[in-house]
Amino acid sequence: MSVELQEKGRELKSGINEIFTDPDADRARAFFRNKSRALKPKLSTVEEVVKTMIRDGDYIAIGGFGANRIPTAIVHEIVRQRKKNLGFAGHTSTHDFQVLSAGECFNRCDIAYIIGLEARGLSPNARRYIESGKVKLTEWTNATLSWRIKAAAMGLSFMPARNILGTDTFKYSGAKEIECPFTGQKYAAFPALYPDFAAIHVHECDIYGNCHLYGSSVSDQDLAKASKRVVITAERIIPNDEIRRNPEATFIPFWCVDAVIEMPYGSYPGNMPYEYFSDEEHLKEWLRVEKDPDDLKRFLDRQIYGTKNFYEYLELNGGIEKMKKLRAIELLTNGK
Amino acid sequence: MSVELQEKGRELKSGINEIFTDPDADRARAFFRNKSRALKPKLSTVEEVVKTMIRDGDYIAIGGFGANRIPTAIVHEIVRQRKKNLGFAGHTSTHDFQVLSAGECFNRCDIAYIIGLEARGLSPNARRYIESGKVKLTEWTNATLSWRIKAAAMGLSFMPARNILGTDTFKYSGAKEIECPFTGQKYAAFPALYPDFAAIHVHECDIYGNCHLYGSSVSDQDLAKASKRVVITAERIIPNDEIRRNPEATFIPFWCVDAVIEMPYGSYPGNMPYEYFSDEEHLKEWLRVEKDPDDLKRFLDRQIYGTKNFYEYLELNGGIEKMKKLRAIELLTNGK
Amino acid sequence: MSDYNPMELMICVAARNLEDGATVVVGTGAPCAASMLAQKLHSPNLCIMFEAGGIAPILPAMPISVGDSRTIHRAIMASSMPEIMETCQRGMVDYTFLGGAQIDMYGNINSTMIGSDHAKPKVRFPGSGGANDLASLCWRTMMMTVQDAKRFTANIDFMTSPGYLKGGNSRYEAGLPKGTGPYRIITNMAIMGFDDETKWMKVLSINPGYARQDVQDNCGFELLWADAIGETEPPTDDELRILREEVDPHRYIIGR
Amino acid sequence: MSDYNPMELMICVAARNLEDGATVVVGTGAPCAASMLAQKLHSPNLCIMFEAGGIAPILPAMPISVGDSRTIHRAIMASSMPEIMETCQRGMVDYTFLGGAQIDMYGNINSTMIGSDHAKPKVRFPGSGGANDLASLCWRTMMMTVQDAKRFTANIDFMTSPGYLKGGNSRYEAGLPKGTGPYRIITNMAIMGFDDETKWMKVLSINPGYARQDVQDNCGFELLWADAIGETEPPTDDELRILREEVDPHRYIIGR
Repeated sequence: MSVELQEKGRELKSGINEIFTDPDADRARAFFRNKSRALKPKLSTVEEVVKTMIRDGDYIAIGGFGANRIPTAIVHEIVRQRKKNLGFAGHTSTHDFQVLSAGECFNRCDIAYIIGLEARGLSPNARRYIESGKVKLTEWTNATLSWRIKAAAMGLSFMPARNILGTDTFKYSGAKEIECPFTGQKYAAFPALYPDFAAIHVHECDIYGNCHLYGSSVSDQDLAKASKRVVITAERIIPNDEIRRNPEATFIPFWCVDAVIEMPYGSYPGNMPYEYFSDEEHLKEWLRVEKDPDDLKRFLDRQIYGTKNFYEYLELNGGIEKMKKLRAIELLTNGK
Repeated sequence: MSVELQEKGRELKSGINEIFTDPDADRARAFFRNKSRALKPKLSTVEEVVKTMIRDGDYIAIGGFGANRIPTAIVHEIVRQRKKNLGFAGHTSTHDFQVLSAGECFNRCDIAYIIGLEARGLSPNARRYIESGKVKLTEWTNATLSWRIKAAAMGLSFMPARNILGTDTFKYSGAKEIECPFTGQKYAAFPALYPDFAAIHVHECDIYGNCHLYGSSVSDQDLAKASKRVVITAERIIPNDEIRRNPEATFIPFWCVDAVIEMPYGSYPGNMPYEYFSDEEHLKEWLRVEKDPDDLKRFLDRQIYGTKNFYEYLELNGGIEKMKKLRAIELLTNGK
Repeated sequence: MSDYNPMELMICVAARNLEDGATVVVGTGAPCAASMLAQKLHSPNLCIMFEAGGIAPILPAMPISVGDSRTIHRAIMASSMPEIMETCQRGMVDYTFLGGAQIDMYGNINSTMIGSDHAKPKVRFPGSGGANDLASLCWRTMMMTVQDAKRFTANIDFMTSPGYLKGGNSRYEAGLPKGTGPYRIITNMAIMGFDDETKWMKVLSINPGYARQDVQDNCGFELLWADAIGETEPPTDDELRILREEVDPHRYIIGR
Repeated sequence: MSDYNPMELMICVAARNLEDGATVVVGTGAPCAASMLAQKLHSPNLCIMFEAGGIAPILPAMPISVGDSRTIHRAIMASSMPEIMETCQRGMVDYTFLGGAQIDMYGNINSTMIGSDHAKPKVRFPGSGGANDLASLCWRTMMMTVQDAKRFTANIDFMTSPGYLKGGNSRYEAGLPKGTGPYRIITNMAIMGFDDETKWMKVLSINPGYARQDVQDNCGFELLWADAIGETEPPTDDELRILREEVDPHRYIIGR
C-alpha cells in the first residue's frame, strides 16, 4: 500500500499482532459449500459434540456474554476432555474465559475483554495464566470482534469501522488502516473472523436447530453464521410447529446448526434471562478458590474432572431446589 | 488510486454514474447529533408529515417491497401535494414506483428494480417516464442498495461486497473497486446511502415510534436507522406496555422515528402479511389505465388528486367490505 | 399424458437439477414451480428462499411477488433481504434461476435495457433487481427460456448479471466468488451447460422433436457440442401429474 | 444530610451532566448509578443503553453485568452488541463513561496492562472490552475516578481507549469521528474539562475541601486552569436522598 500512501501524503498503519484465523472469503465459501443445509434431526450429547466437533488446535468462540446465557455444559466438557492448544475469541468473555483458563485449554486469544468478571472482580487464575506468557495475545475490542464476526457472517474478508484508530489497541491488533474510496476518510479495516467451532445457549430450539432467543443477543446471530461448526444448547426443545407459527421470531435458522442439545439450566452458574439469575455465591467461590492454585485444583477435581457430566455439576451445587431460588431472583419474586 | 494499481498490476475501476446522496459519515453524524432522541409522543397526520418532512428536491426511500407492506397513504400524499424533483431509491420498488412515476415526482433514481410489478407485468406509464430521459438513472441491485443502506445504518461511508463486479451494472453504477487489505481479493465498494426521508409501514407501533413488524422485513430495519427523517404508518397504535413486555420483538426503536401515523389498511392495494392480501383487480386497473395517458389522468384525478385523503381512496375502492374480502384471501379462508 | 408443452418440459428438467438438502433462491413463476415440483418428487428438504426474506415456507399457492405473504406461510424464517443476500455471499446457497431479454455465449444476461444510451434507453426493463446479486453469489445459476436467435446473441446490449464474463478465468479475476457461475440453460429446444475451460455455452442434450440444426439456427452465436449429445428425457407421467395437479392447478405458469 | 463521601459527590456531579432526552451507554457501577440518578432528578427521558444490547430498561436494581437480565427489564428493546455499537458509530449516542488504571493529559486511558512487553504484561487488566469503542464513537466521554499522581500520568503504559491522542487535531486526523472526545473527568478533588485548542486537561472547578495545590499534587502532569475556577457545587439534599434511598439503597456503589 505504501506507494498510494505517499501519493496521498499519509501513512496507512497496520497492527503488529497475529491474526489467528483465515479471513479469506473464498476459502470460507469452499467450506460452507459442503456444509449440510438439510432439515434433519440433529440431537446429540455434550460428550459427543465436544469429542467430534472440536479438535485440539481449533479456534473456538462461545456465545452469550460471559456469565449471561452461556453454554456452560460445553465449556465444562472442553475442560473435562482436556482439549488443548485452542484459539479463543475473548469477546465479552468472563466466566467462560475463567473456566477455559482453569483448564489451560487455549494458547492464543483474540482479546476484547478477558480475566475480569465485570462488577465481581478479576479472576486470579485467569490473570496468572495470561501473565505467564503462555498465551499469544492479539488485542481487539468488543465492537471490533463483533464486526469481525459480522464480516464473516456476511461472507466478506473484512469490515471497515471508525473505532480504535490511533491507539495501542490498534497497534497490538491485526487491523489495518484503509481509506474510504468515496470520501478519503481513514478507516480501520478488521479481518473477518470465521471460527472453527461455536457453542451458543438459547431458550428454545427445535430438533433441526431453529432457535428462539430472548433478551440481549450480543453477537450470537452473526456468530452462528460465521462459524464453521455450531452447536446449540437449549433450555427446551420445542416442536418445529412452534417455529413455523411465528417465523419472524426465528433467531438462528437450521442451516447454521450442526448439533442440538437440550440442556436445562445450561447457563448455570450464569444468568439466563427470564429463566434464572446467576448464582453469585458459586461465582464468588470460583474467585475464592482461584487465589491458591492447590485450592483451585481440588475445586476443579470436584466440580469438573470428577463429575461425569453437567447434571452432576448442577446437583453438586444445589440441584432443583437451588434452581428454584435462582428463578425467584430472576423473576423478582424472592421478596427482596 | 492509480499508482497503487500499477504497483499491483491491476486496474481498479469506478462506476461512471452519479451518486445522488452524500456518503460522508461525519456529515451524517453531524445531522444525527441534533436529531431528537427523546421518548415523546409523535402522532401526526399524513398531510402534515408530507408537508413538513419532505421538501422538493429531497432524496426519499419507501419501505416494504413494492406492493407488500408499503406506506401507500404517504406515497399518494406525495403525489397529491405535487412534490417535485425528488431523488428516489428504486429498491424493490413496484407499485410505489408506479404511483410516484404517475405523479412525475422524482427526477433522479437509484435503480435496483423499477417499472415492473413482478408477475403482474410492467407499468406502461413508468416505462414511458423512464424512457423519456427525464430521470437521471444510476444502476445498482437489490443487494447493493440493501448494503448501501446498511452502511449508513452502521454509521459508515461505504460497504465492501462481492457482487456486480465485471458487469455493466457496475459500469453504470457509482460503485468503486477496492482490494481487501488482508487477502488482496477484489471487492466492490458501495457508498453509504443516507436518505433525507423514509416512510415505512408496520403492523404495530406505540406513540413514540417503537414498532412491531411481522413477515419479511426487506431492508426496513436498516432503512429506519439510515434515514435522516422517518415516518411510520402503522395498522394499529399499541400501548407502550406491549413494547416493554417483549423487548426482543422491537423492530424499530423510537429514536429512529420522527412521526407516527395510525393508518389502518395503510398498505392497500398492496399485501399486508397476516392482515390482508393485495387487491389484484385494482392493481390490474392501474396497469390498464396507464396504457392511455388520458385514461391515466382521469384515473389519477379520481383516485388521488380528487380524494381528500387515503380514507376516501379506501372507500372509493370498496371500503370495509372489500377489506374483509382481502383479509379472507390473506388468511386462506376464502374457500378457494 | 405424454403430451406436454415447452414450459412443462423446462420446469420438469429444471426440477431434476435440484437435489434434496440443497438451497435455492427463486423468483415467482417457473423457477418457483420447478422448486415446488422438486420438493414433491425427490427433494422434500429442498430449502426454498425468496429475496425479500421468506425462507422454507410451506407454499399454499404460487406467490405473485417474492415478498408476498405466501413466501412466509408456515416458513422456517421470515428474514430480510440482507439476510438472504449475505447467506448467498457466504456460500450457503446452491442454486438460483434467472430470466432475461438477452443471453450471450458466456451466460451473461441482460434484463436492463435495449439500446445503446443508458440515459435514454430504447426499451427499458426493470433492471437487475436481485438478479445480478444471485448470479454473482450463488454457486450455480440456471435459466429457463424459450430460445431464439435474438435472445441468444453474442452482443447483448447491457450485461445486467454476470455469467462467465469474457470466458476462461475472467469471472474469478473480476473478483466474483471462486467456483460460481452459470450451470444450466434450459430452453424449449435443448439443455446447455458451459465448457470447463473456455466457459462457452455447450449443448448437452436436445429436446424431443428438435434437431441439432434447430438448436443452432435459433442461437445467435456458435454453440459448442458435448461429445455425446443425447435426447433430453421427456417429462415423466409422474412429473406431469404432480406439476399439473399439485404445483400449478390453475395453470398460471404452465398455461403461458 | 450535607455529609457525603467522594463517590457520592462524583455520582451527583456526573448526573448533572446528563440532560433530558440524551442517550448514554453505561457500564455497571457508578456510571449506571449516575444515569439512574439523573433519570429520577431532571432527565426522566434519559435513554440508558448497555453494550450487550439492553436499551431503555426500567431498572429494578443495579445490574451486576452489562448483559444481565436487569438491563432488559421492561426495556424498550433487547438488541445486540452490533446494534449498540453501530448506533454509537452513527452518531446517535451522546455520552459514555469510562474507567481505567491510568489517564494522561489528553484523556487517553489505559485499561489493558502495566509493563512494557505486551506479550508478557507485568499486570494484566481485562483490556478494552467496549471502552475503546465507546470512547471512539460516542460524542462525549466522561470518567469518574479517584485522583492520584500514579493514575494521572503523562506516560500511560498502554493507550487502550482514545482521548485526544496527542492533542490538537490529532484525534480527528487519526480517523476518529469528528467532534468526539473526552468531555469531563470527575475526580474526588476536582472537575476537569479539556482546552479547546490544545485538548490538554484543564481544571474547571475544585471540590469542597480541596485546594488548587491538592489537585496539582495529585496529578502526574501539569494541569491547565480555567480562567475562573469555582468551587464544585456539593451534592444537594435532594440528590443525596434519591441516590441513597432509590438508586443504591444497598450501598453497593456509594458504600465503596
